[in-house]
Amino acid sequence: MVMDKTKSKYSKENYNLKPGDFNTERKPTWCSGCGNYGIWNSLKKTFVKLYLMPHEILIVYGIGCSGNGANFIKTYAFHALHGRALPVATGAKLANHKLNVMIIGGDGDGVGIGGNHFMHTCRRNINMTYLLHNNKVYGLTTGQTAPTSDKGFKTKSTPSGVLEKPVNPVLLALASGATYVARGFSGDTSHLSEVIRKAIKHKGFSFIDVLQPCVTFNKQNTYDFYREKIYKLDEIKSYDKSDLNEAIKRSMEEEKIPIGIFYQVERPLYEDGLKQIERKPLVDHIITDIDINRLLNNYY
Amino acid sequence: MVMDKTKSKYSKENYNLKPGDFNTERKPTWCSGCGNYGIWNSLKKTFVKLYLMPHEILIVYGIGCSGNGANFIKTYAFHALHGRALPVATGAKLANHKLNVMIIGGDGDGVGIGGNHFMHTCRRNINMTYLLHNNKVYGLTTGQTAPTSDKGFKTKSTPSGVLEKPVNPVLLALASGATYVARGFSGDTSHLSEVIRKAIKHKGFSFIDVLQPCVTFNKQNTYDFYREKIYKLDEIKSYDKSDLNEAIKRSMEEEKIPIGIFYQVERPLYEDGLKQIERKPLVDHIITDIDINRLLNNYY
Amino acid sequence: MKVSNLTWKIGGEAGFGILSTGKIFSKIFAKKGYSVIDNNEYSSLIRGGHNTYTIRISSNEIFSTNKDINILVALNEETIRLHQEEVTYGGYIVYDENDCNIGDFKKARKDINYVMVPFSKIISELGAPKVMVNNVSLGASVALINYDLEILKNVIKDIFGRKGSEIVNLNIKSSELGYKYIKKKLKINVYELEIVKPVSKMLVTGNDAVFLGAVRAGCKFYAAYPMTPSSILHLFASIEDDYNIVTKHAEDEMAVINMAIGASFVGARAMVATSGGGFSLMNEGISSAAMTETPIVIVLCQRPAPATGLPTWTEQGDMLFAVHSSHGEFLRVVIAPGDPEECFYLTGEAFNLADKYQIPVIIMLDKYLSESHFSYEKFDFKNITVDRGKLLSKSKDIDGEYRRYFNTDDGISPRVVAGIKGGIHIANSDEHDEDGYSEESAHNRKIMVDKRFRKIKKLIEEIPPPKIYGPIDAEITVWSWGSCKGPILEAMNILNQKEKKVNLIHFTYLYPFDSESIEGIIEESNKNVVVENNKTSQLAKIIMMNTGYKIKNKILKYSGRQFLPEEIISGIEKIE
Amino acid sequence: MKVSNLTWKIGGEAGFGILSTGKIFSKIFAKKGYSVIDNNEYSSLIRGGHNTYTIRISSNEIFSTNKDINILVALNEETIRLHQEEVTYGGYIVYDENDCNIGDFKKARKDINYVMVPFSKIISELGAPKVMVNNVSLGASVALINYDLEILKNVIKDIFGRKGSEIVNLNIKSSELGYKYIKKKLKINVYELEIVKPVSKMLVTGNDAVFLGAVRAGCKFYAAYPMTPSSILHLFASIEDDYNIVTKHAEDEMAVINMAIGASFVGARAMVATSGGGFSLMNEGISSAAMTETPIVIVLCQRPAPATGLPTWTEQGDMLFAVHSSHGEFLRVVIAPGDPEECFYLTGEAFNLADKYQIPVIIMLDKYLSESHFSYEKFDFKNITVDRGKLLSKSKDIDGEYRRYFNTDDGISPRVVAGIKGGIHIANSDEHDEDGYSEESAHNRKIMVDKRFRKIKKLIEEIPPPKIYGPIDAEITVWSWGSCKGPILEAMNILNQKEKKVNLIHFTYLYPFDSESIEGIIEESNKNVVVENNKTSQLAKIIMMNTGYKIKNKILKYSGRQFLPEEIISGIEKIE
Ligand SMILES: Cc1ncc(C[n+]2csc(CCOP(=O)(O)OP(=O)(O)O)c2C)c(N)n1
Ligand SMILES: Cc1ncc(C[n+]2csc(CCOP(=O)(O)OP(=O)(O)O)c2C)c(N)n1
Ligand code: SF4
Ligand code: SF4
Ligand SMILES: [Mg+2]
Ligand SMILES: [Mg+2]
Repeated sequence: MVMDKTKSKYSKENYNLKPGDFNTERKPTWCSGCGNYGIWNSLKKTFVKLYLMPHEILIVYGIGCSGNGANFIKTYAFHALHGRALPVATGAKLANHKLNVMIIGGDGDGVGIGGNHFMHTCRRNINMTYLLHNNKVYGLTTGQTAPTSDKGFKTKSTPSGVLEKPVNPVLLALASGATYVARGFSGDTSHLSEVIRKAIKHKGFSFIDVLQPCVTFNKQNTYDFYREKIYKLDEIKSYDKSDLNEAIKRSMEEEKIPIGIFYQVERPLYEDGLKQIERKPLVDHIITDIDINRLLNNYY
Repeated sequence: MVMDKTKSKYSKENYNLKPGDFNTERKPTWCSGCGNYGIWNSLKKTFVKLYLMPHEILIVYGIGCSGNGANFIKTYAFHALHGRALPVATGAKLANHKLNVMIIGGDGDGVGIGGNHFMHTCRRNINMTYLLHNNKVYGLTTGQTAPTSDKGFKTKSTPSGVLEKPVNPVLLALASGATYVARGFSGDTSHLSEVIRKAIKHKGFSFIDVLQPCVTFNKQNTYDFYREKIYKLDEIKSYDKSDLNEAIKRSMEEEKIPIGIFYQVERPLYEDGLKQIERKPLVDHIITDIDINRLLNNYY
Repeated sequence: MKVSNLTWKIGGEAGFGILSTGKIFSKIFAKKGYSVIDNNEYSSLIRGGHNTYTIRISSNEIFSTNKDINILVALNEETIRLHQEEVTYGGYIVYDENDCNIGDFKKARKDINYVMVPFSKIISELGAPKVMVNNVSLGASVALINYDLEILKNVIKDIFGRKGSEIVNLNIKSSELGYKYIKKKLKINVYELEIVKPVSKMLVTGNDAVFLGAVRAGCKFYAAYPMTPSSILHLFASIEDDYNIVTKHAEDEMAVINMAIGASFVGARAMVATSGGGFSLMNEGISSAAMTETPIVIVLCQRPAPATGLPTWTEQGDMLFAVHSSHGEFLRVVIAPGDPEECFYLTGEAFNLADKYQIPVIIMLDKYLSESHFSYEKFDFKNITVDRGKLLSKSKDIDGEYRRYFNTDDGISPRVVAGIKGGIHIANSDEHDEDGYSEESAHNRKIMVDKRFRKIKKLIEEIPPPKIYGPIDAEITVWSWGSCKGPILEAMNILNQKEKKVNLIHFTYLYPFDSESIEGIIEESNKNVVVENNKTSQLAKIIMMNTGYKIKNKILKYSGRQFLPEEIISGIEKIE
Repeated sequence: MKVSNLTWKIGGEAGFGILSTGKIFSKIFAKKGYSVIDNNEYSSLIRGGHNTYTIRISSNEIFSTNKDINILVALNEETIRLHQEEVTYGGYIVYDENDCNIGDFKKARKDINYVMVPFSKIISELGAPKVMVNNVSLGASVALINYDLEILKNVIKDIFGRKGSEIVNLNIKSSELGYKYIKKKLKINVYELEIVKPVSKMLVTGNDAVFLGAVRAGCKFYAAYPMTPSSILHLFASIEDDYNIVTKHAEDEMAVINMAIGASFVGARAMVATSGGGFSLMNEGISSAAMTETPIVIVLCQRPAPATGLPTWTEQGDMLFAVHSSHGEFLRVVIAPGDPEECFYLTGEAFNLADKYQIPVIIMLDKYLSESHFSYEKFDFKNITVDRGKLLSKSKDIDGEYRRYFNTDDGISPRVVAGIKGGIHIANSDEHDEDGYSEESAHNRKIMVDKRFRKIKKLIEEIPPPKIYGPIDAEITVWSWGSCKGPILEAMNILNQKEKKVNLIHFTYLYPFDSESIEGIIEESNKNVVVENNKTSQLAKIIMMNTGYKIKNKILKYSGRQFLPEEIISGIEKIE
């Protein structure tokens, strides 16, 4: 299958990177205790588990505290505009589908300003992995309401409390046609890194809603809050990941919060429908002397 | 309840308008046979049923064949930019919640370029009614693929067929939190006008996905196609409109296409949370000499 | 009457194939070596509006359509009402008495000829669908100028071929009937075109030419959201498999520009096209390309605006917006081709400039240029060559430690095809240091702004000055840009028939503006005049902004229609 | 030492309350009648960056902060490293030996005084949280200038009041300990401010002032998506109930501008605010306001760009973009206040202009102006009056048949509050006729473009010319705009102490540009110079574009930082 993301040329035998090898020269600037650290660590661990080399990966970042991660993870990185990481990733993946493309961004970025791209990217089913750092607040702009903030949540931009029903990213992904939909918790990095690993290995668009405490601006959705509410879908024997209706039902649970894989199915990739990239990625074509005679002849 | 839309000051006794009184001086320019005619007629009929006067209504239109309706329906009208009808309507409604505000637009307008507003407007639950003219194609730009076009649908912009799973507007509205979600068919105007009437009367954001054949650019989703597939939810005795899971299930049916009300519940309006408009609409405040002394004193 | 020039116009209700009919008529002449330029008018409605198609045919070189119509084919009464005054003295109106009461019209124009052809009767007797009146009118028109019916029949065959032989035959039959009707009715040939060398010519619009240029230049990723110039989207979509191009009709214009940036970042040449509203929405994306130094080509087709405006009409209202678009200060190139030929070659150039300087390049069209057909001998596509600038596509090209935004002398830092070993970096929309890390110091900010702007030096040397057409020592100099070129050249040729009166300075490169070279060509002794298809004379403004020189005379048109040569002539004649 | 001017700076790690500490220090002086201007610097990071807060205090009128620091409070070593060279001869650095090894620093600056205060020890002995070192430093600073500790204690009480008495007391206690430590250690008062009339002054930023002006002007709908100037959003949200204003944090900037247009359409005064990226996204919406003739006020706070750029720093890079923003040609007003006072009154004016001319009005700020505090005696809000222009809000105001876009002599058509009887119409983003129906004819297009542009006549008469500061007959004229005003006035006052050397022509209204009146004030005999916080001298460009006059001398700064008076002085001194 040409459509597979690059399997790393490396394997157990010739791979000797450690998670720390995915650190850049810059130290994270997140607040101490920030949930972003857990995600950062899970991610680096996962790369190692998959024997991936830094240059085999492209991560496209949104703007936000999460997006600042562009400076701290050593892979190819595109630090895109606020809300526009998904289309940048889409263009990059279609132009070179051998790259392992991931997207990292905040909840404001992803389902606030970027909501339209989210919906349309899900239904496209391109082979990429999207990590939504969901802290239910706008971190980088110092604490306004996010679209994922709970009803009644009080911030500088909604001092009397949010009036809207929150966006449920998992439900939205399911309703929009993503083929791998999961939730992780940055406070449980070993579970999270498994969820990420499976997402990267999934053939299709994989989405992970990562519950990420923001210790500075969200005093409600804390580590303790989540620890108390979370349960793991994988621990439910009867749970059928291929049942969309069941996944949707679970996604709407609020009292207890499921983490793990809600839904996973195979559907033809968007890339599978593109004959023009069957043989090789677009970027591998030589363009120095393209013959357009045949086209010109259409104009007579 | 101040939050109610204006009940027309008119009633059976003193109301004497006919649907034709909602015609403007311009004749519709839609193709003959276009599904827009059915919606147009249903709408005018509904206004009469509700004893509404033209000036009591504001319709905000998107850009598209459907949006051209701005020229043919006599009410206050704002012919907004492509994809931006919902926010214009939101601003108008919040500034004067006594107005009956409706939104009319195409599927490209509503769930293509305007998809983000759609999602966020649904979760807001503002007391307005949105009619999506869903012809599963871009009409006004002469027939490109719409986000609602079926997989495999061939158009000028996707000559080898659409590769994406279509957006399901009903499912999306349900997943986003709309409190009244229905589907109508422009080929059944009496059913449609009932659905519209109930939508306008609904206290909350009401959304109607109207199946609208485009006789010129969509040879697939024709009147006959729909007539064969459609069934009415209201004819299913056991159907419980307040059951979200059931509504979601039904919304995903493809073999047979349900029309009617999928879901209807009451949830507090966005407007209910706004103390500042409890007494009267924003626009009714006199602004000629606002005393800001109290505010200035905060700066010492 | 033998003529070297002939203008034909057809009008009728929208939805009845006026546009394809016109195109057939253009084709039959281009095929045989005539010069052809056409222009169509239609509304932003699917049915119900009024459509026209105007074609100028000539045995000489021509540059635009003109005002005086020789033959007007009226498929409805409205066409006569709206256009009969455009018919030249002694010209012809072809109509069907079934559609209109001709009496009153005739009173108004005693100087022209009214030729009745029973379009609908012919069609109904033939049992053909109503839309085939078009073919009757084509046949009749061919007869009126004693042209070769076979050529028409061949073109019809070509075009309707895939609809099956029954359709083709009905089409051909109806054209024959129109032809015969005229031949029988009129004993003389009313017009006859002078003979030309029968070298078949291509017939291309600005959109076609941009598309062709882009394919030749190796554009591998094209994204768009339907909007003028949407035919570029359709063209790319139709050949994407054959030419290994991904064409993406995306969800909105923000997606469009950002997808293209993503594709370009990993090394594919990428282009997008839109008109005003979409371009407005792309502004933020353009600034992202600028900051990350990702090459990108953006086609901006101008329509009368603001807002939705007149979406199927033409204007040149967006120049200053394009030149100053997007927040922050950054280098870009803005190009405005004057005709489809320039569209072709300059699109090739646009990709090179984008790659070499790692900047956004904007190609400005307008609806008139985008959708009017011009005839040409075959474009020499070898003249478009590919220069990708400092692009490292292999690991081994990287020499030592790689720094994406290395502060080079010319401001251009070597770029890598993302994904190769050794080239890891951050393409960063934040201000960044040479490695791409976010960096906020005053010191670094200044270095990076200077680095990015320093590219202008080489760039300005490389981009050609405006072209001068006509006599050097003219009395009046017209300054203009983009698609006004054609009508001005026509006007100039007419005005200069007696004396060397007028020349034209035509800008295809609008930005960066080479003040020095422009100052050098300003002749203050001349009468200078700008001709622009807008209200606020944007070229005059940008000239003044960069040279201080104020061009006081202005011929402006902002009715949503392009210039006709006659209007420019009368404008020039009024200059004191 | 008695001084009339004193500059104090505090620096430390982000996340440790530097910004609120600085604000307290500003307040204690403004409260007692001193002139205060401050300025803060921080990164686009929540923790980990370096923050500073600089305050200039004076017993006279002042216009900006300046370079020379009298007292530097270093809450970490980095502060000393980065800023000790800014300390003036004889100045003071207050530090904690716990944070840094002072030895090497001392060697570099033998001309200044290093005062050790054991911040953390004091705090830990008190058992207070670490962030309270701020208060220790405030107390120490008050002692250093022999200011009244009670005032500081009162302000602390005010600010921390709602956090409960325990917190308040700890805060006060820690400031007292800082105060006492200094008083005990230093026998002399190192600085002492001259006494001023104790009239309490307000302390407002540009953001505060725009907010206050908007509330006074009757703004009833405010929408924003979080982005600089986000404090305006927070301010509106905090008072929306009391002042009957709907404040909406919307899903994106397209929603923001279109919601505001909707609110304005039905009759509410509406405003939005954003910075570059958001403004780019709003472009299409602005053109919709223009075409539908819906009044709207847009605040554009400039930051270093393109793209995400330096989101917490300052620049004046967006002027030409604002003036030419959005597709198509249309009238707008662009205003750039020079200080918070102008922000206040001009915001009032912006709403009137938007209503009277039914156009978009853009107010340009920059991060420096948005977030720096200036002290003023109370704004006289009665000076903001409300003029809604031709707005018909009652059915009975409508006289005969209503035509929304009636082609009046002045181009301004009476507007109705949507919803009243008799005023039904289409506000149409398509080109339209007088009733608002979509209309594509050439004739109508021209009428409507002319109608909308005709408003400029009255508008240009009404907007004031740039203000001239300083002697009329100066040798050097500085041209500038927006927030550069303050540092230039400071520089001017210093330069003019000996001779009448410099004056300033300051633009607050940038567009429409009254070429005639500007040409009238250009003195070619003068040495003219622009001072701008950007790379490409945009004011010089717009002056040249409209008058042809080229200002050759340029003092430009584009490091993401605002000007200091000293830099302008040295720039001016270099002019030949
Ligand atoms: C167009 C645009 N609007 C607004 C902003 C300002 N902005 C930067 S980050 C951000 C939101 C951050 O929230 P989120 O996406 O949830 O990320 P987090 O910081 O919480 O990780 C905003 C609004 C921007 N950069 N661009
Ligand atoms: C920003 C922007 N992009 C593109 C367009 C062009 N455009 C006009 S209508 C339309 C789509 C029409 O499709 P739909 O919304 O489904 O309406 P329909 O015509 O089918 O009723 C498009 C893309 C536009 N007006 N503005
Ligand atoms: S503000 Fe919140 S999300 Fe941002 S770095 Fe701090 S804890 Fe993390
Ligand atoms: S193109 Fe389709 S949607 Fe548009 S008017 Fe014609 S039939 Fe209706
Ligand atoms: Mg967040
Ligand atoms: Mg549609």
